[in-house]
Amino acid sequence: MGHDSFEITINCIKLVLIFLMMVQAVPILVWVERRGSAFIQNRFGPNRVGPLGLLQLLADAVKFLTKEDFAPDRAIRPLFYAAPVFALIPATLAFAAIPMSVPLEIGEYVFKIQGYDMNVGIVFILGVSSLAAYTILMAGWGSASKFSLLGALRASAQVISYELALGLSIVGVILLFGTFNLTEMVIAQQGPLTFRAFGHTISSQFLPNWGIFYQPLAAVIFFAATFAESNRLPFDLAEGEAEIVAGFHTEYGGFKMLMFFIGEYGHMMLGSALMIIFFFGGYGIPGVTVADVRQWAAGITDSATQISVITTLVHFLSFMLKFVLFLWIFIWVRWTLPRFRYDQLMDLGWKTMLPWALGNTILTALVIYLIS
Amino acid sequence: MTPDVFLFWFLALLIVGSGLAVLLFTNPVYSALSLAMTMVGVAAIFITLNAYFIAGVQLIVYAGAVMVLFVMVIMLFDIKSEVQAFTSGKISGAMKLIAVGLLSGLIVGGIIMGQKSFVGELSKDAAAQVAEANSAKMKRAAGADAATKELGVALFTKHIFGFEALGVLLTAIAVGTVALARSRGGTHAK
Amino acid sequence: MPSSSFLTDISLNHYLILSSVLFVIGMAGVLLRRNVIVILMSLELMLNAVNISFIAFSKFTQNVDGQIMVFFVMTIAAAEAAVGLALAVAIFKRFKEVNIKFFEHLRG
Amino acid sequence: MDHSVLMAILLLSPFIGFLINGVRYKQPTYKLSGGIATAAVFISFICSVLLFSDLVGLPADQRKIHVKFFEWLSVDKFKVDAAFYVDQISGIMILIITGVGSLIHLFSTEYMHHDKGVTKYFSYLNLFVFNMLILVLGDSLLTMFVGWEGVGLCSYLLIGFWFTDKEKAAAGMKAFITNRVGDAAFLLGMFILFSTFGTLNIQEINSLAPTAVETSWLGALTLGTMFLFVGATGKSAQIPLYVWLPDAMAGPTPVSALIHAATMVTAGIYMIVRLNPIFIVAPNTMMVIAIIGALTALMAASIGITQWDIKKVLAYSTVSQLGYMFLAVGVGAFGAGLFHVMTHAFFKALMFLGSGSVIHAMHEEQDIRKMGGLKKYMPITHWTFFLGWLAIIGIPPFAGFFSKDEILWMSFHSPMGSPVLWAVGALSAGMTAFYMTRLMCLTFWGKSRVPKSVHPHESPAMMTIPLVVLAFLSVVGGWIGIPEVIGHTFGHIPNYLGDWLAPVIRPIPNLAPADHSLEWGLMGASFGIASISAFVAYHFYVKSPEIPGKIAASIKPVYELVFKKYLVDELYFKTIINPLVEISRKIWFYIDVNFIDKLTYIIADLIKGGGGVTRSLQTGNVQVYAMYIAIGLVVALSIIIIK
Repeated sequence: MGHDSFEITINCIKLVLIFLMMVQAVPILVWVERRGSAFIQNRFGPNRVGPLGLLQLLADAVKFLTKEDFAPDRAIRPLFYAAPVFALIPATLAFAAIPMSVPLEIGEYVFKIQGYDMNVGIVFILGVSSLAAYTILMAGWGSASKFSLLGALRASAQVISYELALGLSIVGVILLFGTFNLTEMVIAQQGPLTFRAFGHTISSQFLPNWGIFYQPLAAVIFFAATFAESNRLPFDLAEGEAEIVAGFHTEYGGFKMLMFFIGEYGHMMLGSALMIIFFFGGYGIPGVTVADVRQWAAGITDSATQISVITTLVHFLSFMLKFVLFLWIFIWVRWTLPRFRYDQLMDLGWKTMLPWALGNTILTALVIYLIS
Repeated sequence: MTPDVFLFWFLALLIVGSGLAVLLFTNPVYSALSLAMTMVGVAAIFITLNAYFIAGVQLIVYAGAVMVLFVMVIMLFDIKSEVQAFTSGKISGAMKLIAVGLLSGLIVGGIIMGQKSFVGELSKDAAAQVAEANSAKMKRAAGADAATKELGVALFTKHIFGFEALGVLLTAIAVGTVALARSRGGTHAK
Repeated sequence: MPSSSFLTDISLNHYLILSSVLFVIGMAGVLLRRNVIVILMSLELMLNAVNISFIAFSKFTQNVDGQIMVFFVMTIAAAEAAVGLALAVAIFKRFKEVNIKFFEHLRG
Repeated sequence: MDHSVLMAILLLSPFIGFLINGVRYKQPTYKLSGGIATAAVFISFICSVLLFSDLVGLPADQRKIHVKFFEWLSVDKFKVDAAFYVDQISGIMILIITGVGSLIHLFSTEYMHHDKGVTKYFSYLNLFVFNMLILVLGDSLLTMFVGWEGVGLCSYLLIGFWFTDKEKAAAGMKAFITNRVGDAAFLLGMFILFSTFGTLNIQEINSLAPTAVETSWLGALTLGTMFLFVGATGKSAQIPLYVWLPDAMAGPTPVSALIHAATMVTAGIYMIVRLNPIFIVAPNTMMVIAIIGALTALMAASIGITQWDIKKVLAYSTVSQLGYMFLAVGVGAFGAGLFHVMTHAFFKALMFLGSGSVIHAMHEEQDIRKMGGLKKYMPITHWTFFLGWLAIIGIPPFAGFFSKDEILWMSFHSPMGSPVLWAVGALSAGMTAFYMTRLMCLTFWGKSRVPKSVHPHESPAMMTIPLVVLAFLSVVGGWIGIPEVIGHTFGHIPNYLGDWLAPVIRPIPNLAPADHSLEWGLMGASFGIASISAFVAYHFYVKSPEIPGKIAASIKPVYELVFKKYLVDELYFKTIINPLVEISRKIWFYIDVNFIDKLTYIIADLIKGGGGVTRSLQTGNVQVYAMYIAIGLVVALSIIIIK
C-alpha cells in the first residue's frame, strides 16, 4: 500500500509538472511565433514591452485574463464553456507519454522523465489525440454560429482523414523497431547507423542510427500529417479567415481563446516530440551513447546520484534542442506556405498520402520478412 | 480500498452514468457526447483488465472515429432538441420497459445465481489467477507487451479466416457506403 | 454475499454485471428513443457492453481469444455505424426527418 | 449408309421441316414453305426407299432393320427404348406415307397458295408425317402410342385449320374427343397386354404370343385385343366411333387425302396387322372385327349414295373401304387388309386430290348438284379421277379389283368368314360402284349445272403431276398382289405381296385349299354386281336424271333416314353427350361451386382473418420488432434459469 501511494503521488506530481511545462511553453511559443513571423515578413513584431518584447508575454496574459467573459446569446452554454477546457486534455495526456530523458536514479528509486510509461504508448497516444476532434466539434456546435460549425466540420473531417495516413506511416516504424514502447524505440536508435541483413553488418561512423534513415517516406508523411492533425498551416482550413472568419473559435475570446491556443500548441509540441522519437533518436545524442555520457559524468563527480542527474540533464538538453528545432520548423512553415483548397486537402490525404503510407508499410514488412 | 478497486467503481459509475445520459438526454448532441464519454470509460476499463492494445484501439476506432462521425452527422442534420424524444404508446412503452427491466433482472440474477455452475468455477480459477497476477505485479508490464504479441499471433494464425472475412466485409461496406452517400435519397430519387 | 467483500473483491461477476447493465441501458435506448441516430448510438452502447464481458472473460481465463473477438466486434461496429449513418443521411436528405415514426412504410 | 443414320434422317427430316416452318409460321411465302416441307418429306421418302431396298436384300426370314437410339424410360422392369424397326409391314407403310405424303405436299403447295397460314399448314403437315413415322416404326406399343397421339393432335390441328369458322373448329374438336375415347381403350389394351406379357415391345409380344386359340370371351388376349380394336375403331373410323371422319372434311382437301384417307385412318388396320399373332389366337375378337367391318362398309356405302357434298361422298367411301379392311383382318386375311390399305391409299388419295382440284376450280364449291360436265374444262383431272373410279369400283386390272376381290374371297373362304359376310361385302361393293359412278356422273359428265359466275379451269401442273403419278399407281398398284388363282391361270405370275408378307403373318389355322372354280364364280359375281350398279347409276344420273328423285320420293322415310346418316349423330347427342353435359353441369354446381369453391373460400377467409390479426404485429416500427426480440430473450433466459 505504501509503495503504491508513493508511486501515485510521484505520478501525479509528474503529470502536474508536465502540464505546467506545456502551459508555460505556450507564451514563449507565442512570442517566438510573433517575432519569427515578423522576422520572416520583414517587420519588427512585438518589441516595445521589455527587452526584445519578451514581456509581451505577460502583457498578453494579463489582457487575456482580464477580458470580459462572454458567450453568444444563442450559444449552447455547457458545450460552449466545456470545449476550451477539453481542448487541453488530449494534448496533455498524450504529451505525458513522451520520454524526455534517461530515467533518473536516486537511491533505490527510478524516476522516469515521462508522465507514464506504457507498453502500447504509440497506440495510446494516437487514441488520446484522436479525441481532439470532440473539442473542435463541441466548440463549433456550441457557438451556434454558421462559421463555427463549418469550421468544426471541416476540422474534424480533416483530422479523421489524416489520422489514417498518420497511423499507417507509424506502422513502418513500429515494424522496424518491433515495439510499441517509445522508450525502447529511443534506445534502439542509439549508436552509429547500422544495417543488419543476411548476417552482414554495415555501419557508418558519421550518421546516427536514426529512424529517418530507415523510413524517410514515413517521416515525410508523418510530418505532413501532424501539420494536418494540429490544424496548422498549410492545413488550417478549419480557420480559413478568408472564408469562415476564424473557424470553430470565431465566437471565442479572452481566456477561452487562450485555452484553444494552448491546445493547438500542445498538438504542435506533441507532433514535434513524436517526430523526434520516431525518426531523430529521441533524447539520444548523435555519435554518443548513454553509457558514454555516464562515463563522462563519472569523470566529474563520484556520487552515483549526481552522475545520474548529470546524465539525465544532458539528454534532456539534447531532447529540448531537437524539440525547439522542430517547433521552429512548425512556425517557419506556417509563415511560408499558403493554404490548401479544401478539395486539394482531401485529395492529398486520401489519394496521395494514404496510398504512399500503405505502400511504405507493405514494403517495410516485406523487407523485414526477407532479411530476417 | 485499493486503487484497483477504487478505479473499478469509479469507472463503473462513470460508464453507467454516461450510458444513462445517452438514453436520457433529449438533445442528440449531448447523447453523442455522453456516448463518447462512455467509450473512453470502457477504454479505461480495458486498461484495468490489462488489455492495453484493445484499449488503444477502442479509443482510436470508437471514440476517435465512429463517434466523431456520429457527432458530425448530427450536427449536419441540425437537430437541436426533440419534441418527442421517446416513443409514444402507453402499452408498448410499458411492455418495452417491462421487457428491459426483466432482462436486466434476469441477466444479473443469472450471473449471481450461476456462480455455482460455470461462472462459479471460473471465479475460483480467476481468484487464483488474480492473486498470481498481483504477486507478479512488477512483471506486469513485460507480460502486457507479450500479450500484444500473442494477440497478433492469434489474430493472424488461429483467426485468420475471420480476419480475412472482415476485410471483405469492410470492402463491401466501403463500396456500399459510398454508393449510399452519392445517392439522392434512395429509390425515391427522381 | 456480504457487502464488504462485494465492494472490495472485484471479481469477474462485477465486470459481467457492469456489462449487462450497460447492455440493458443500450437496449432501452434502442427500444425507447425515436431518433434514428440515437438508436444507432444505443446499438453501439450494447456492442460496447458485450466487449466489456469479452475482455473480462479474456482476463479471467487468460485466453487471448476474447480480445480477438472484441477486435472483430469493433470492426463490425465501425462498419455498421458507417452504413447506418449513410442510410440515415440518405433518409434525411429525402424526408428531412430522422424520427423513426416516419419510416413505417413496411407497416402490415 | 449406316442404318441408324438413315433411320435418323428418315425420322428427323420432317421434324426439322416442322421446326423450320414452325418458327416462321407467320410468313405467307407458300413456295418457300411448301418447298421446305416437300423436300423434307421427299428426303424421308428417299431414306425409305434405301431402307426398303436394304430390306429386300436381306434373306426372307431375317428381313428386319432395328435401330435403338437411347433408353427412353426405365422403371424397374418396365423398360422402353427409343427404338424403331423396319420390317415387311412397316416397310410398305413408310413407302406409302412418305411417297404419297410427298405427292400431297407438292399438291398442297399450289392448293394452299392463297392461304395466309400456309407456313403453319406445312409445319403441321410435316409434324404429322413425323408422328406417323413414329407410329409406324416404333418398336414398342408405347412408342407407337406416342405417334398415335401425335397424329391425333395433327389431325385435330388440321381439321380445325380454319378455326375462325365455328363449324370447322367444332369438327376438329369432335374428331379429337372421339379419338380420345378410342385412345383410352387403346391404353387399356396396352395395360392388359403388359400385365399378360410383361413387356410392351411389339416383337417380344409377337414372339410370346401363344399358339393355342383362346375361346373365352373374358380371356386376357381377347380382352386386350378387343380394347386395342376399340382404339382402332376410333382412329380408323369404324362403328361406333366413325362419326368424326365425315366431319373431318372441314379441313383442307389435301389433308383429307393424306390423313383421312391414305395414312392416319389406316393406323388401326396397321396396328392389328402388326400384332396379328395375338389377334389370330383371339377368334372372338376377330369375329367382332369382321362383323363391325362388314357393317361399317355397308352402312357407310349406303349413306354415301345420298350425299351431295363431293368430299362427304368420298369420306363415307373411305369409311366404307376401311370397313372392308377390317373385314379382311377380321377373317384373318391380314395380307389382304394391308394390300387394300396400299391400293386404297393410291386411289383414294387420287380421288381426294382430284376432288380438291375440282373444288379449287369451282372456287370452293363442294356441292355436286352445282357441277356436271366438268370433263371438258378439266381433262387431266377428269381422266385421272376416271382411273381412280375404275380402281375403286373393282374393274380389272386396276388396283382396287385385286385387293377387294381378295378380301371378298377370303371372307367367304376363310374358316372365320361366312357367306353372309361375303354377301354384305358384295352388296357394299355394289353400292360403292353405284355412288362412285353417281359422283363421276354428277361431277364430270352429263349437263353442266355450273353457275354462270364460276369459270372452271384446269389446275396448274403442280397439282396435276401428283394426280398423274397417283393415277399411274392406281392402275398398276394391284399387280404386286395378283391372287394365286389368276396368276395360275395366266401363266406363273407370283403374288409378290403375299410372299413378301408371309414371314410376318401367321397363317389362318385350318384353312382349306382353295376351290378355284368357286373363286372364279364369286369373282364374277362381285364384278357383275359392281358393273351392273355402275351401269344403273350411269343410266340414272346421265340418261334420265329424274329417276333418282322419284325413287327417293317413293321410299321417303328410308331415304330420309339414310340421308340424315341414320341419325347417329343425333343419337349420340341424345344418349351420351347431352346426359354427360347435364351431369357435368350438376357436378360443377354441387361439387365445384358449392363444395370445393366454398371450402377454398373458407380457407382463404380464415387465412385472411388470421392475417388481419397477425398484421397488427407488423407495425413497420423497428422498435416494436426489437421489443419482440427482447421479449424472446426474456423468455429464453427465464427458461434457462428456471432449469
